[in-house]
Amino acid sequence: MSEMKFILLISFALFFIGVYGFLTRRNMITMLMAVELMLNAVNINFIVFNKFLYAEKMDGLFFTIFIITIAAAEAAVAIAIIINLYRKFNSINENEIDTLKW
Amino acid sequence: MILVFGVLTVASRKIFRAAIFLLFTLINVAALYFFLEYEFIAAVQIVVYVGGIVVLILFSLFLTHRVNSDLPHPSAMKMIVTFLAAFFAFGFVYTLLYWHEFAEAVPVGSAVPVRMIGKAMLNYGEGGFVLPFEVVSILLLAAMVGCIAIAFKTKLKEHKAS
Amino acid sequence: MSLLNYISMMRFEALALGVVIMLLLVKVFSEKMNASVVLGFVNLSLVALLGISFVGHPHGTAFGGMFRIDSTLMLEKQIITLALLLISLQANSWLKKHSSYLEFYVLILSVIIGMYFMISSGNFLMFYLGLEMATIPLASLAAFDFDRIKSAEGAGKMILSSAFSSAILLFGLSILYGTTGSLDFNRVAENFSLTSHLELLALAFLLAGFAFKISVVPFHLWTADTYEGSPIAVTSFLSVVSKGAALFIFMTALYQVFGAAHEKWMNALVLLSALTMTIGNLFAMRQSNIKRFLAFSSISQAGYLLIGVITGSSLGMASVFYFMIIYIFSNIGAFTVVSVVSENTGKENIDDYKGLYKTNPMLSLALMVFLFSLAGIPPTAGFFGKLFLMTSGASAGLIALLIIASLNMVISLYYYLRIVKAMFVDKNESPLEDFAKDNYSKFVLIFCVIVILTLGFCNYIFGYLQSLSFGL
Amino acid sequence: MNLSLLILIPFLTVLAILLVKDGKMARVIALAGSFAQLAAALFMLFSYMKLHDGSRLAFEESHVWFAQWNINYHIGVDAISIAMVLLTSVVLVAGVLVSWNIEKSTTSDPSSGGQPKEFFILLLLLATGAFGFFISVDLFTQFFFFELAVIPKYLLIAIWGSGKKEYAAMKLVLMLMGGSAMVLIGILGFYHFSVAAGTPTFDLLALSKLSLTHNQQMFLFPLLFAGFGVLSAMFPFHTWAPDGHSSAPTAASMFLAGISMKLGGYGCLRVAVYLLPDAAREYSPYIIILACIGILYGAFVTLKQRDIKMMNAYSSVSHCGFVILGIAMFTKTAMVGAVLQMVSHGVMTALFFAVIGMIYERSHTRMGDEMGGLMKVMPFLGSVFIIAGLTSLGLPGFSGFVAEMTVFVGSFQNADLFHRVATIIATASIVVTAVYILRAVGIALWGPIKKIEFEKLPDAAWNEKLAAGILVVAIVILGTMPFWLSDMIYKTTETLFGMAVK
Amino acid sequence: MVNYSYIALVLIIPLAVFIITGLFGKRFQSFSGILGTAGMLAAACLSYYAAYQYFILGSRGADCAWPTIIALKQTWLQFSPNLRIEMGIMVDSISVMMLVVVTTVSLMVHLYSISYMHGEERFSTYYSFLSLFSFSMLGLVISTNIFQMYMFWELVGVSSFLLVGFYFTKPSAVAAAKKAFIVTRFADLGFLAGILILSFYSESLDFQTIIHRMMDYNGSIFLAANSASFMGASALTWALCLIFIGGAGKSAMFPLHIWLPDAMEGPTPVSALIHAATMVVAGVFLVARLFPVYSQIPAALDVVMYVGAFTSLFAAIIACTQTDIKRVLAYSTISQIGYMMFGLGVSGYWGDKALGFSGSMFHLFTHAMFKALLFLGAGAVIHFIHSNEMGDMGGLRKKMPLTNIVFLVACLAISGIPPFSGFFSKEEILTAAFNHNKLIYAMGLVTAAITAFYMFRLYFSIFWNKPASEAGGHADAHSHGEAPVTMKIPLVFLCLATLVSGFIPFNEFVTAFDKLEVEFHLPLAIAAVSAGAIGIIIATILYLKPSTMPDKIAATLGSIYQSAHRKFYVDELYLFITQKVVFNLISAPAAWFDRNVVDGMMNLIADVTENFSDEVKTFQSGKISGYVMWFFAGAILLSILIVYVL
Repeated sequence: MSEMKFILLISFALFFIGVYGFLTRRNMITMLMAVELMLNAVNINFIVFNKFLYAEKMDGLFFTIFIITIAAAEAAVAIAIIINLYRKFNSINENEIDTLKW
Repeated sequence: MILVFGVLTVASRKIFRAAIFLLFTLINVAALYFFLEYEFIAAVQIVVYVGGIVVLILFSLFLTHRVNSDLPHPSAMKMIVTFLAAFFAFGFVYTLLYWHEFAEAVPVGSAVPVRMIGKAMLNYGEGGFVLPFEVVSILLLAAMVGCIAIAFKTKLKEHKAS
Repeated sequence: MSLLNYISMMRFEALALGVVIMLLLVKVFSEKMNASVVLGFVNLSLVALLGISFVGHPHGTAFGGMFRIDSTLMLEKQIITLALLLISLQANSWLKKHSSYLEFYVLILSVIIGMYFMISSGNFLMFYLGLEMATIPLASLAAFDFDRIKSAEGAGKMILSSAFSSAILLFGLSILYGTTGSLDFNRVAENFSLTSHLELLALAFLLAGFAFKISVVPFHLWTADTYEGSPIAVTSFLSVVSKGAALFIFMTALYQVFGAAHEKWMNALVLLSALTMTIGNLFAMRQSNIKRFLAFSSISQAGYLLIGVITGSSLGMASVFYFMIIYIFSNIGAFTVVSVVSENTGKENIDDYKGLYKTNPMLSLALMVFLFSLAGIPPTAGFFGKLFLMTSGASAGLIALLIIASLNMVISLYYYLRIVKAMFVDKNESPLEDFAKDNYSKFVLIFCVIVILTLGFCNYIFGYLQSLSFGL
Repeated sequence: MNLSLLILIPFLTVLAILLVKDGKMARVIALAGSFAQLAAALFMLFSYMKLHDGSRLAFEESHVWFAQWNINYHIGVDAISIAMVLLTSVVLVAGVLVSWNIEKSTTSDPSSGGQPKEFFILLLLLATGAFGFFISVDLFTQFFFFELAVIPKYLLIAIWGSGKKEYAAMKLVLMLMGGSAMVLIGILGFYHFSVAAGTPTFDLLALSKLSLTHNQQMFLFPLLFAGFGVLSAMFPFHTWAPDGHSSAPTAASMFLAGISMKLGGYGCLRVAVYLLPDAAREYSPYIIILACIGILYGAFVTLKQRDIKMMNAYSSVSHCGFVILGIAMFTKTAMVGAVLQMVSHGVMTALFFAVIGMIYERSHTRMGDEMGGLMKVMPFLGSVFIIAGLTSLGLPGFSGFVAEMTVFVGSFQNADLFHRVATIIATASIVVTAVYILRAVGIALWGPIKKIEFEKLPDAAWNEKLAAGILVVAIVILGTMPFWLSDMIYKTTETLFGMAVK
Repeated sequence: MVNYSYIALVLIIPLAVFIITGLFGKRFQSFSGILGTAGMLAAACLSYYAAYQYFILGSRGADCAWPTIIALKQTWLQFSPNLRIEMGIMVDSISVMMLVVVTTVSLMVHLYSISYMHGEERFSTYYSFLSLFSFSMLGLVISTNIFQMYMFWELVGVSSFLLVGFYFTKPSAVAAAKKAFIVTRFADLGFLAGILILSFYSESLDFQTIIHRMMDYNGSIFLAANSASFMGASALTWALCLIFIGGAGKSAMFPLHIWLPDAMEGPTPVSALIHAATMVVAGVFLVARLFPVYSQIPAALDVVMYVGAFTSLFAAIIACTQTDIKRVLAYSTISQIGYMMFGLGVSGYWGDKALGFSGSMFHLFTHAMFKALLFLGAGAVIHFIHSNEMGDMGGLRKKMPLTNIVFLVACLAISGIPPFSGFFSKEEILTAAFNHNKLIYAMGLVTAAITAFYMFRLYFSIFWNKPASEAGGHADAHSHGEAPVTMKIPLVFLCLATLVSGFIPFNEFVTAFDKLEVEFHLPLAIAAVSAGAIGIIIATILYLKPSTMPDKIAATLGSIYQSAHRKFYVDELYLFITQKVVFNLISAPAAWFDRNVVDGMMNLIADVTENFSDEVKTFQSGKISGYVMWFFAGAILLSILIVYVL
C-alpha cells in the first residue's frame, strides 16, 4: 500500500467516523462537530491528492482553504441557529426539537 | 492518532470531552498537513479550526449546556445499525479506492511557499483564484449578517418581551 | 479584456452586489430609513436587473474558466431573478412589518449572487462556493420568523442536513479531483472514464448532493420541515428559486461534465424520479398544513422535472426550463395566496380555507388556478409544462417512468382537489372574513394568473427556450 | 364553415358570463350561447351534407401550435364527429334550460344550489372541452380538450350535487383521471414510436399511416382502450358512474352521461381502434366479453336499484356496453351502430336525467318506491319519463331501437359461434331493460298516489318543457329518420376502417 | 299493375289521429273520440276498397297464385349493402285480409268506446293510444320487410302496454301491463335472434327475397342455412323456431300465455281489439307470412303444431274453471289461437296439403269477428253490472235482449255450430289435422267440445241461471239494461259479420300458393258438430238453472279442478323465476357484487394508497439524524447502484 492510499485510508475512516457520529448523536452541537470531522477528512483527501498526484497545480490546496473558510461560516451560522433554538426549546437535543414532523 | 481522537469525539458521552477530543483531532490533522509539507494549510487549520470553530463550539456549549451533564445514551440498536452501515459504506468506498490505480507521480519535494499561494489567490487568469476569493468574502459577510440578524434580533425581542 | 467586458458578463452579480452594498450602507448610516422606500428601491433594482439582462448576448469565460456566461446561463439567471422579484413583491407586506427587512434583502441577495455564481461556474470550486453561498445565508433566512419556534427548528434542520449533504458532496468532489486531477468542468469531462469505479462513486455522491438541493427522495426529508417552519417568502424562495438554480447547474453538470456516463445517471435518475414523484405525492396526501402540503407537492414536482433532465435532449432541457417557469408562477402564486391569508389571519391549515370562496372569491379562484396548474390541468400552463416533460420522456422512450408519472398525476389531483374542495365546497361556520389584500400581492396574483392562463398558448416562448437549450 | 367557431362560441360565452355580475343575466347568456352553438352545429351538418363525399375530413384547419413537438391545432370533422357535436350541442341547450333555476334549486339538500354564474361557466367549460375533443384530429389537442372536460365535473357535482356528493365527485374525477392517465401513456407511447420511426407527430392521420409492429400495437391498445373505456363506463371501470350520476345536479348528470361517456366511446373508436386495428382485432374477444358482462350485469344491477337516478346510471353502464360491443365486433355495421348508440344514448339519457331531476325537485325523493302515481299529478313529466324509458328499452320510432338494432345486426355479421353467442347475450339485455324500465314506470309514475303532498305538485315549467321537448324531438328524429345519419356514418366508417373491418 | 300506394293512407290516418289527439287532445276531449272514429272509418273504407280491388278486380296470376304486389318501398335504414330496413307496403292475400280484419274491428271498437269510455278523465289519451295501436297493427300486416314487421311488432306491444295500463292508478292494471310487455318482450328476443340468424344466411331482410332464396332447394343460400348446424339443428330450423317463439309470445302460446288473462285489466273494448281480434293473432300472421320457409322445414312446423294443439287444449281446460268473464274469454282466445297455430302446423305448401293454412287464416278472420263480438258484448254487460264476476250476474236476458242475442250467436259460432262462421273455419282446420296427424285431430276435437262447454257455461251464467233480481253486482235494478246506440251498432254489425262470414269462399282468396279445391268431408263435419253439441248440452244441464252440480263436480275432481282453476300454477312458476331467481339470485347478488367487489376494488386502491401514505409519513420523523440516515443510506445505495448495477 502506497503512502497515499494509507493516508487516504485514514481520511476515509475519519469521514465515516464523522458520519457515524452524526447519525448517533442527539445533541445538535455534537452533530456539528461530526460534520467538522467529515470536512476534515475531505480536506485531507484534497491535500493528499494534490500532494501526491497533481503537485504542479494548487487546486486541491485552494479547495481546502475554501472549505475551511466555509466550514467556519457554516459553523457560525449553525451555532447561531442552534443558540436560537436553545432559547426557544431550552434544549438542543434533537429528540425534543420535533414540533415539525409528518 | 487522528482516528483515535475522531472515534473518541463521536463516542464520548461528556460533551466537553468530545469537544476537546475534536480539538485534538483537528490538531492532528494539522500535523498531518505539516507532515505533508503544506505548512500554510496547517497554519490555516490551526488558526481557523482550532482557533475559530472549536472555540465557537466550546462557547456555544457553555451557552447551551449544563456543564457536567452526560449526553443521553443513544440506543444500542441504533448504534449497532449505524455502525454497521457506516462501516459497510467505508469498506465499500475504500475497496473502490484501493483498486483504483492512480497515476502516482513522485511527490514533489518542495513545499508550496506562501507567496505562491498569495499570488494564485489574486491571479485572475488561468489557475488563479481571485474570483472564489471574492466570492467567499461575500459569503462570509452574508454569513455574518445572518448570524447577527438571528442571534441579536431574537435577543432584542426577548429583552423587550421581558 | 476590459473591465466593461467583465461587468457586462457579470452584470447580474455586479448589480446585485451593488444593491447589497447599498443596503449595508443604508443599514450603517441611516437606520431610520422608510421601509417602503427601501423595499421599492430593491424591487426596482430587481426589475432593472431583469431589464438589463436582455441587452446584448454576452458569452465567454473569465477568471481562467471559473466563470462562464452564455445565453442559456443568462436565461437561467433571468428565470431565478424573475422568481426572486415575484417573491420580493409578495413578501412586501410581511417585510414592512419585519424589523430586519434590510438584513433580509442583504441575505437573499447574497443567496441569489451565490446562485448566479453557481449557475455560471465552470469549475467545481466555484460551484461549491456558490452552492454554499446559496445555502448558508438561506438557513439564517429560514430562521427569520423570530417569534415562531418552528422557524428556528426548520432552520436548524436545514443547516445541519445541508452541512452533512455538502460534506458528502465534497467527499465526492475530492475523489473526483483525485481521479481526474482537475476541478474544471471541461477537464473533468475530458478525464472522466467510465471504467473507473471510483469516479462513478464520485458521481453518485455528487448526485446525492444535488438531489439534496432539488429535494429528491430520499434526500428530501429536510424539505417539508424547513418549508413549514420558514417564513412564507423564504419557503417560496426555497421551493422555487433554490430548486431551480440547483436544477440548472445540475443539468449543466450532467450534460457537460458527466455526459460520458449518461447511461449510468439516466438510469439512476429514472429511479429517483419515480421515487420522488410517488413518495412526494404520498406524503402530500395527508397533510393538514398548507405550507407543508405545498412542500411535498413541490417534491413531487421535482420528480417530474427530472424526467426532462433524464432525456438529455435539448427538447427535454427546454421542457425543464418551460416547466420551471410555469412552476415558478404557479408555486409563487400559491404561496402568495397562503401568505396573504396568513398575514391577515395567521392561519395556515387547510381546514382554515374552508368556505374561503364565499368570503374571498378572487383569492380562491386564483389559488384554484395555481393548484390546477400544479396538478397539470388544462387550460393552465401547468398542463403544457407537464405534458412537454412527459413528451420529451416519451421521445426518449422512458415508458415505464411515464406510467408512474401519469399515475402520480392522478394521485396528485386528489390532494390538489382537496384544497379546492375546502375552498369551494366545504361549509364553514366561521369562514375567514373578507380582508384587504395589499397591492403588491394583488399584482403578483393577477400577473401569475394571467401568465398561467396564457403561457400555454404562446408557442413562441417554448420556441425561444428551445433555441437556448442543448442536450447531451 | 369555420370549425373553430365550435370551440369559440362556448368559450366566448364563458368569458361573457364571467363579465356579468347578475345570475339572471348569466343564464340568458348561457342560453344564447348554447343556442348559437346548436345553430353552428346544425349549419355545420348541413354544409357537410352539401359538400360531402362522405369520406374525407371536412372543414379541416391546421395551425402549428408547438412546432418543436409537431403539435398542431388540427381540427376537422367527419360524420362521426358531426354526430357527436350535434349530440353535445343538443344536450348543452337542454342542460342550460334545465338549470334555469339553479339559483333557487329546490332539492332537499339546502346547501346545494346558488351561484348560477359559476354553474353556467363550468357547464360551458365542460362543453368547450367536449366540442374540442370531438373535432380535434391531433392527439395532443384532443387530450387537452379531453382533460378540460374532466375537472369542471368535480366542482359541478361537489358544489351543486346531492347525497354523498363529495365522495362521488372525488371518485368520479379520480377514476376518470385514471383513465386519462392511461390514455396519456398511450398517446405518449404513440409519440415514442413515431419518434422511433423518424417522424415525431401527434397527428391522427399521420399516425394512422405509421406502421407499428405487432408488439407495439399490443402494448398501446389496452392502454388507450381501457383509458377511454373508463370514461364510457366499461366494466369493471364503471363504478364512478352510479355514484357520480346519482349525486350530480341534473344538468351535470345529463352532461356526464350524455356527453362524457361519449368522449370515451368516441376515443375508443377514433383513437384506439382507428390507429391500432390489428391489436384491436386481437383484443376484441376480451373486449366483447367485458362488454357483454357490462351490458347484462349492468342491466341486472339496475333491476335492484331503488333510487331511480341510480337506476338510470346503471342502465347507462348497460347501454354504453353496446357502444363497446359495437366497436369490438369489428364490422362496419356494428361500428355504425356503436356511433348511433352513442348519439341515441346521449340524448336519451340526458332526457331521462332531466326528467328525473325535475321530478326530484318536486317530490324531494329519488327513491322509486317512495313515489307513486306521479303520472296523475304531472302528466307531462310522466309522459316524458315514459318516452325516455321506451327509448331506453329500444322502442321503434325512438332512437334507441335504431342504434341497438344496428349493433345487433352488425355484430351478427361475424359468422363464428363466439360472436354469435355474445350477440345473443347482449340482445338478452333488452328484456332485462324492459323489466327495469317498466318497474320504474310502475312504481314511480303509476299506481296510487303515495303521499298527500304529491297531489299539489306542479307540472313542468316552460323551460323544462322546452328542454324535454328538444330532446324528445331529437330522439324522434333519430328514431324515425335515421337514414341520413347512418348513411353518413357508414361512409365515414368505410373510409376509416375500410381496410381493417368487414 | 294496379297502384295500391293509397294503402299508405290507411296507416297515415291513424298516425295523424294519434299525434293530434296525443298532443292536443286535452283541449277537446270529447271531440277526439269522434275524430278517432272518423279516421278509422276512412281507413276501413280504404281497406275495403283495397280488398275489393285485390280480390274482386284482381285475379290470380299465371301460376294460379295470388300476386304479391309491393306497392311502396323506401329504404329506411341501411345496415350494410345487403341488409336494409325498408318501409313498404306489401299487398297479398293475407295482408289484405288482415287489413280488413284490423280496420273493421278497430272501427267497431272506436265507435263502441265513445260511449263506453265516456266521462273518462283521459278520454283523448285513450283514443290516441287506440289510434297508435291501429297504426302499428296495420303497419305490421303490410310489412314488406321482416325488420319493418319487428318494429311494428314492438310498437303494437307498447300500445298494448299503454292500453292495458290505462287505469294506471290500479296496481293490478300496472302489474298486468308490465307483465304483458315483459313476457312478449321476452318472446321478441327470440324473434330478434331468429331475424338475425335468418337475415345472416339469406343476406336480406326482405320477405320476398328471403322466401325466394329459401325456397330454392339447390341454392347455395338455402344449403348454407340448412347445413350450418348448432346443437343438432340446422341454423334455419333454429331461426324459424326462434321466430316462432316471438309469434308464440304475442299470440300467447303456452308457456308464454300468462300475460293475456291478466291483460284483461285494460278497458274491455281494448281487450276486444287487441287481446282478442288483432294483436294476439300477430303470431299466427307471422308464421303465415313466413309460411313458405316454414314449409321447407318440417321440424319447425311440427313445433308450431304441437305447441298450438297443446295450448288450445290446455287453455280450454283452464277456461272451464274461471269465473271472471273476461278471463274466460281470454282463455278461450288462447285456445282458439292455438287452433290457428296448429292449423298452420298441419298444413303443407302445395295443393291439398295447404288446407290447414287456408283454414287457419279463415279461422283467424271469423274468430276476430265473433271474439270481438263476445268481448264487446261482455263489455256491455260489465258496463251494466260493474263487475266482471260470473257470480254477480245471471238472468240478464230480459234486461239486455240485444246483447243476449248477439252473445248467443257468437257462442254458437265459437262452438262450431253451423251455419255460424266458426263452424266453417274450424271444420277446415280439423279436416287438415285429420289428414296430417290423428293425435292432433283428436286434441282438436276434444278442445272443440270443451270450448262449447265453457262458452255456454259463460252464456248461461250471464243471461240465464239465477233471476236478475238475485244477481249481485252494482247494477241499478230499475235501470234500462241496454247500452247506448254507439255501443249497439258495433254489436249488431259484428253479429252480422259472424253470421255471414262463414259463407265467404275463403279458399278462393286466401291460400298458401295455388288454388285449393276443398272437398267437404261429411263425417268429419258431423264429428265436429257433435263435439260442439255435446259440450253445449253438458253446459245446459249444469248451468241453465242454478244448481249445486258444478260445485259437486269440482269437488270430485279435487286437485285437478283446483290446479286448472289456478291455471296450472304457471303464474306461480313465473313468479318464482322472476322474484326468486332473477331478483334475489341474480340481481341482488350482482348489485351487492358491484357495490362491494367492483366498487370495493376501486375504493381499495384508494384506501391502500392512503394507508401507504400514512405508513410513509413516519419517515418524516422530525429528527435530523433520521433524515440524515435516509440521506446516507440513499447515497450509499445510489453509489452501489451506479457502480455495480446500472
